[in-house]
Amino acid sequence: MIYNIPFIAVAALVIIGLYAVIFKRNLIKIVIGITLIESGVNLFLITLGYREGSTAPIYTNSPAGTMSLPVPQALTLTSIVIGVAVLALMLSLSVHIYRHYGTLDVRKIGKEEEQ
Amino acid sequence: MSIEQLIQDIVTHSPALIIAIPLLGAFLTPLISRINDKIRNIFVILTVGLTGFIAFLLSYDVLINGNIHSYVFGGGRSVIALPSGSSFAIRILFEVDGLNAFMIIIGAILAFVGVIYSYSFMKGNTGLDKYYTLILLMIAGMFGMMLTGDMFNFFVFLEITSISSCALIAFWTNKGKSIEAGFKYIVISTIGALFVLFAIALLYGKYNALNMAVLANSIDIVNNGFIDKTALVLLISGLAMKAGIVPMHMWLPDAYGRAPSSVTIILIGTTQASLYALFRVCFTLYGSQLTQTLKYIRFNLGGSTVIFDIRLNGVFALIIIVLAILTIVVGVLMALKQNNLKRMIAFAAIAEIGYMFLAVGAWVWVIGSEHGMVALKGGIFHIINDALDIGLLFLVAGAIYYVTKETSLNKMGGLARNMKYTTIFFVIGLLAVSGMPPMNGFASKLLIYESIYHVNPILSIIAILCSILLLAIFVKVFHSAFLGPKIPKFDKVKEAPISMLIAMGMIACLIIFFGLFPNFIVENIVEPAANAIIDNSSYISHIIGGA
Amino acid sequence: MEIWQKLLETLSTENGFWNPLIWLVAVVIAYLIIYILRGYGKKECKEKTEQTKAFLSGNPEYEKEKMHIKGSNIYWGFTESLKWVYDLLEKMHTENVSDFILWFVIVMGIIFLLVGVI
Amino acid sequence: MSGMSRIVKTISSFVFPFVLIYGLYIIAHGHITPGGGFQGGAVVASGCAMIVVTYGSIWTMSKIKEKRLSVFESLGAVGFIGLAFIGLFFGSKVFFYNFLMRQDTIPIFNNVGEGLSNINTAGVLPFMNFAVGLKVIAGLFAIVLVMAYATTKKEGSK
Repeated sequence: MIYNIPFIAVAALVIIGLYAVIFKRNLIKIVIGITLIESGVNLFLITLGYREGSTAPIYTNSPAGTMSLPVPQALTLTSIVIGVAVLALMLSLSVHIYRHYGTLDVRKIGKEEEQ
Repeated sequence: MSIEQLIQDIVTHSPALIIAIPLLGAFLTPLISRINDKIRNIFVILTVGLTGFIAFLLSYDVLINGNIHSYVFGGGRSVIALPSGSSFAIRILFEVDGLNAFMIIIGAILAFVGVIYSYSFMKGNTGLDKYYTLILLMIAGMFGMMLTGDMFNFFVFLEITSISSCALIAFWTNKGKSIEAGFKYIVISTIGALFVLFAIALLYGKYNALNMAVLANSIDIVNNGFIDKTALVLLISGLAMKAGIVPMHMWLPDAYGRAPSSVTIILIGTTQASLYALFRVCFTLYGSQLTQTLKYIRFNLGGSTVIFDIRLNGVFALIIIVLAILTIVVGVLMALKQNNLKRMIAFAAIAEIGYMFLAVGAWVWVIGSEHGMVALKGGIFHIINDALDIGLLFLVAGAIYYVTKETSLNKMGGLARNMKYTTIFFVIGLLAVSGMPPMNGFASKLLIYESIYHVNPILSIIAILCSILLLAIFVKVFHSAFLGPKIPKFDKVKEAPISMLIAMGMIACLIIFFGLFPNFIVENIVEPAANAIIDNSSYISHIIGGA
Repeated sequence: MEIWQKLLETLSTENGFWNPLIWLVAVVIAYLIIYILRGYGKKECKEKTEQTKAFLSGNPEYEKEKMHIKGSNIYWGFTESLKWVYDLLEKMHTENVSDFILWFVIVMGIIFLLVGVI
Repeated sequence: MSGMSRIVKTISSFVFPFVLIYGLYIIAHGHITPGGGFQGGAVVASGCAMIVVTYGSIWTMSKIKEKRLSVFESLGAVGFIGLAFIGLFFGSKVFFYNFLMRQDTIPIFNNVGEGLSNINTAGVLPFMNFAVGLKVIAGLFAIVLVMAYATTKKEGSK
């Protein structure tokens, strides 16, 4: 049971993130929702590599015994790096949107008529 | 070293070079633009041209000679056989079979034309070194999506492409709507990609492999039903959103419509790379499971038991055909109402994606039979036709915007008097996109109509009607933008600059070439791709092989 | 020579075929027939006379600038008669990023029901 | 942002070199311990972000231009891909080939000696880590700096 808790956390993170993206009207909250989904997926990846009682996969000076799988950790790291880029991009776009429209409400942005 | 040897070497290393050269070029661009702007533009064009040339060499070797290429990064073998007898795929590898080779042709054409077009189109904008860096990154990401044979690597390239294309969509930051479109695009593509990553993680946790061939070999939808099906659903919906299937298409008119035209034409390539990934997932990853029975449903009818055998391909075909018909109808109907030229073309692009999807759905429905093959050929042929037609129309829209600074159809008129070449290109694009003979659109649409007639005649009728509506839509554009009396505001309007004309002319020539020699194209380019979709065993055995 | 033969092959669909060359020949023949038919026309018709002027029930002709139909007015009848469809579609296209994701979740749910549960 | 009080400035300028050293340590030992270019770069960039927060973005912008950072970023990326390209010409002639491992021309990069102190055990990997680290430092610092600067300008104009 104790080993299922990370998976429950994954489901909770993804669902909370989706809730935030769908039902919140503030752009910053939407961005927070996306990062929540992302951390959920990252947590899922990292959990996949863990075995009971395993140590960190460092080659030098490690105690004997099982190591957790390093590949998911590398994948998670890559995904985190991408997440940083996406986050920076979304926030800078939010800055631009705020400058242009003076609001962060998704219902109010981009509604002006075209000439 | 002789020339043949050199070409042989280039072809051997081409999967890596195709993404490495644009990447290197992308990061050299800011350094070079400190010297001179003109040198930078020419450098970018040369970089993309070289990449395209290598892509053509590779796809020639794959399509004509029938080789499957694989390239392992860092050397060594990709699959390590463990002492226990199982094999373990460890390295990142690229694998190129007919379908990939077909897609990189599209990518190469669109990228090259887009870069040539931006030479004049983006002149006068600030921050052009970043623009060209992002364009090259986007091209590298697009090629990476099309070439990779590793699921996680695919996710990385998907994200590279979406980040750089999002920044390019929002490139005109003085316009609120384009920033908004960029924000929508990044939200959509990030969430889609995250669900794709979730599916990849599921598959990795189950099968301990990220390699597509190894995964395709081990996926078993009957015994490991729940995880495989969940992963399949996540992959399909995530990638379908990126490919712009109705009802997840709403980002597409915004993104296509607000981006600079030179970006839009490469965006078409990235959208089709997502479509390619969808095909790869459905027909290579799950290819051997397509005819598996999901469930038997028993009915008691008057004493005798009727057993319904629900197979995966039936469910697939149902989903795909319903989504495709929705895509075509909604795309066409919405396009008819738009008054913004680029948004209108974007909706037409959605409708065109529906045609490909429809043809593939028809193939899945009748998997294995003769007219299924015709459907698949039509669908795949339509991918390249759509890229060219819609691309040409976007370029024309961009040219109109460049000379008039107008996007609304209500304010245009009489442009044919001053823009003769652009008008000719528009007419070619109009005929091609609405499937009029002798353009390329007709050949592929004929194949699609005839093959889906076997699935259901009504589908055929809907497809033809929507094609007629497409013609009507672009006749409307032709009438209100090009025909009519001279508008005094546009008295001094000149023809578009030469580099834009060259870009449009290249695509127009290709359209006419594809239209005049359809069988040549179908036999040499389309059929290997179709065979790659039908037969996934050669893709798998090339990696796993005898090991 | 061989390459030309390859280029000009006919694309055979299952029940039909498509060859642009034959189409070109057909177009040329059609133009010939039209030209011949044109020869039977009335000889009295002259260009740039009263005969070719537009006849609007006797009303005077508008200026050229005013005669140009704007883009949004074309196919007015079509959109008007399909108003209920367009109302639905307009309701669907809210241009709101949250709704895009909502659609995504809905479609994912439907596909999951179709593939996963059945 | 116009900078914080004198106490904060003093303490952050005192801590900054340690953050820098720690980040560079992580980059340099990326191939034998957990960490690497991105992690170390992120540490260094967070140190730089601390400077931006304490001294204010306008002051930092006057010291280092964002354009120069983008040049460094490009250099890092070019170095990474360039190292991958060099692999095409040595050994088994594959892209990303580790051409400094197990060869005789430059023997100090061979797999000689093991342990945390010897950083020459992974051939080309430390160089790639340095390149990635340079890119990440420049990139993340530029992101933080430009964002801080952009938000300042907005407040100033109102």
